[in-house]
Amino acid sequence: MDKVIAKEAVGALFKDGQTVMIGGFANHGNPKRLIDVLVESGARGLTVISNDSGDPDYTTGRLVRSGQATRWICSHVGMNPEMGKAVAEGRIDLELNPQGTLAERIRSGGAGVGGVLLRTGLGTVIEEGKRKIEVDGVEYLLETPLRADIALVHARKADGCGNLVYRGTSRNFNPLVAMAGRIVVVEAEEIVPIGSLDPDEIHTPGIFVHMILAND
Amino acid sequence: MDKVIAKEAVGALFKDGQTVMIGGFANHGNPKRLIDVLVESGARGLTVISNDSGDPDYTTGRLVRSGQATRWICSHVGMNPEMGKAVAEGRIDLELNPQGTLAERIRSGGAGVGGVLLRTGLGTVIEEGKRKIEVDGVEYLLETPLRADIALVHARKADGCGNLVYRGTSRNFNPLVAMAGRIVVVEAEEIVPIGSLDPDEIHTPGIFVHMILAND
Amino acid sequence: MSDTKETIARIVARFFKPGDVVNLGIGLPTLVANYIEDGVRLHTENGLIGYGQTPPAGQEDDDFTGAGAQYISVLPGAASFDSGTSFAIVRGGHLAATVLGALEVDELGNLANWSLPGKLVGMGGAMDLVTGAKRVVVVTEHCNKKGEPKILERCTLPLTGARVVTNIVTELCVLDVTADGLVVHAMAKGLSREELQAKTAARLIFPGSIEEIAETA
Amino acid sequence: MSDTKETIARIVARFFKPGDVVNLGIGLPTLVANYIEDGVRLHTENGLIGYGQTPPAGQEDDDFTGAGAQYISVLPGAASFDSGTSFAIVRGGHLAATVLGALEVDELGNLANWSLPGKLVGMGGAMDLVTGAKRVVVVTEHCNKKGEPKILERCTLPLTGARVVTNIVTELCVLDVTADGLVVHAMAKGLSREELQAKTAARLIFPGSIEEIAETA
Repeated sequence: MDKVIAKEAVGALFKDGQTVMIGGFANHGNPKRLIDVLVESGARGLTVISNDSGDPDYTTGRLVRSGQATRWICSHVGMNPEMGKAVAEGRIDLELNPQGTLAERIRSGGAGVGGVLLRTGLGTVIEEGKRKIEVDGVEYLLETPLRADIALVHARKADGCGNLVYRGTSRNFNPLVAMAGRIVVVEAEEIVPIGSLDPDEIHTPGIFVHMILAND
Repeated sequence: MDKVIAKEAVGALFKDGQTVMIGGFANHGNPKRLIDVLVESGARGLTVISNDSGDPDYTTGRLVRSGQATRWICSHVGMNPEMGKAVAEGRIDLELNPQGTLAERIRSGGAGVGGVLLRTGLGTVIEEGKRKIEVDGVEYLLETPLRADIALVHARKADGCGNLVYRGTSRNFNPLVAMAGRIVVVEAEEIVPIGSLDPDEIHTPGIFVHMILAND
Repeated sequence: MSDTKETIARIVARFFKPGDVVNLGIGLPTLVANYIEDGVRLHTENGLIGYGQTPPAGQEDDDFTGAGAQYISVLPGAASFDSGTSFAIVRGGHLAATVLGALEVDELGNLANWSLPGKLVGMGGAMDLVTGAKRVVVVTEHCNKKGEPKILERCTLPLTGARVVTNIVTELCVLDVTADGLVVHAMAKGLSREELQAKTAARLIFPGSIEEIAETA
Repeated sequence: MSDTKETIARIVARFFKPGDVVNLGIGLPTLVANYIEDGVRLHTENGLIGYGQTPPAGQEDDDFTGAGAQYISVLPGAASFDSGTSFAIVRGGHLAATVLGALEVDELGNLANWSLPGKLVGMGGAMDLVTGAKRVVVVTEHCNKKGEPKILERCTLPLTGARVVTNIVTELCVLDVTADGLVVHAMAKGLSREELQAKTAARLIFPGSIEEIAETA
């Protein structure tokens, strides 16, 4: 039952061409240690799904600089000038999504929802290439689910079952990403004994979580 | 800012012909005191949206016996033989939904989602009258959002801002219902001072809640 | 009779390994809980993973009940959640399996277990469970009380799900539902192939090697 | 210049009453926080309602930041949540208003504020906010740094939202976006209608009664 595993075992998960989802928002609440492991793994040709592309030196931004990401689905890249350059030079294929649409697409991927109808982006470039569906005379865009081969999550606390508790705005995309990975790997500031979390304080039930990176 | 109001003010909210959503599951976690107020109000011709129709004597089942409900959207009526009779006699128009579809439709109503694509019920009577939409070669049913004029919620704790904490399996449909009412009214076992809840232990942020029934 | 049900429960319990999360339906499926290995965890669709036995008298808690409104105990590592998350778990393919009873089940993997003529009940979470769980295990006594087969060529009652069942377990056999039809995986000791086929209203496929239920259980 | 922005912030703050929950964009909109009444609560799309001023030095907490990655303080009654719930709040119409800056805004209520040629940024949550909030208030200096109007007949840059803006507030005027066009609700003291129209590249509608901004603020 205990899902805690060593760093080496996490590193071995990453392969060229994978889709990797990463929690966090504007360099807060990102799984920094797992990103370290991903960078060290050297896996290339990655599709990254995350809220933003971080700073060049920090968090998700490292995957721009390292050249490991070749496709990126996110809502914001403004903190990372290297992303602009990589996109301009054709090294990264960037797909921008409205932030709430991105969140809902990830949730859909995890929740067995085949698509959601949203009004966000109607009449903007977001429409391009998307199906429009009318319900009761109102027009919506059909937004499709997102899943990942591996999802990387940062939590405040984890128990050995994979139950997670987040803190403050570091929660952000982490609980969504935790639902949508075929393999979900967590780093937690603290790994607590099974039974020490109240069932009602748990934000992410352990069923979604496959592995927890051991703390040193 | 304080959303706590007297029972009389809650009673005055109910009008003939309204749609009322009610939290709870199989007589657990239902807002029993608010249902008392609804029964006392005498409002008729109601559409009720809830997981089930309870026992005849308890919780939502009282609205079958009282004759106040004329339409009901739920997933299960097996605990309430009076519902079967009312449906057979044409006094209640019953729409059965798979439980997860019901949950997702209520969430959609609250979350500004115009519809969701679900595979649940394909090849069954649930298909009848529904649009089928194909995405990447897979067929889905288009399920539409549910909203209510008034949503009735049971919580373990509430603060004056309307922030809610639930306990155990009494949570069930309550957080969903709390998102989807144009007016959301809560009964709480305990009303606690603003500032006494940790931001991370709150299950329903107060923005969704309009009124809290005063405890005696 | 009770032995029959216990046999079925014991067979099914061996399908699951530690780390699996399983949803057990009401009735016969509930008995499976008595035989699962430590580390197999149980999901109840009203919003909890990690429940255990019925609590001792006096320790019942109205805030911890199962989908059948029965009291449950809460094991270490349990997590509670709302109905939306509960069915995100179900539909999203996160459950290793659901174990459900049947009124009828057929060789295409169709299941009918929610609707009988003249009785209004509702499907509850059954349609979601059969659509989402990785493995859909139907447990049923092989024949109904009149001695008629419950395993059919085609279901006649309203379906819970179309082509969803992966395994059928009765006191007489364990069947795998495959693209070719119902393959006999295990049979009760001493039962002949002809006897089993005679009690089944769908064509059974008997492969070279078939386990004995006595050994399996 | 700073005075101009403070004037705008003061006007907008008066739009909101206790109980309202409002999302303030980055930049000029952030200043509105300094003037809102007690009981108006602030939403940040990365997952919190109920934040206050920048915390004093030494009390910053990396787990409590705003959408612009700035440190925030947490007021009594604050609630945190994930990005899914955050945008359920936004899209579901639960916010009383969003206050956003503009590159361009036009007489149809179209807003362009996320994309400039040659600069890759991304829309973040802006498209969701303009689609979902009950009231979409655009705050902007009336003209850009070159003195050119930012309020146009039609936006030329990529839109954030089509026909979404409900109000425009500049240092010179408060405009209501209506089916008829841009109606002048308030004007800066001493400004003539002709002067205001000259600085605006869309036709303004001047009703009988127009408030003075000095009085409004």
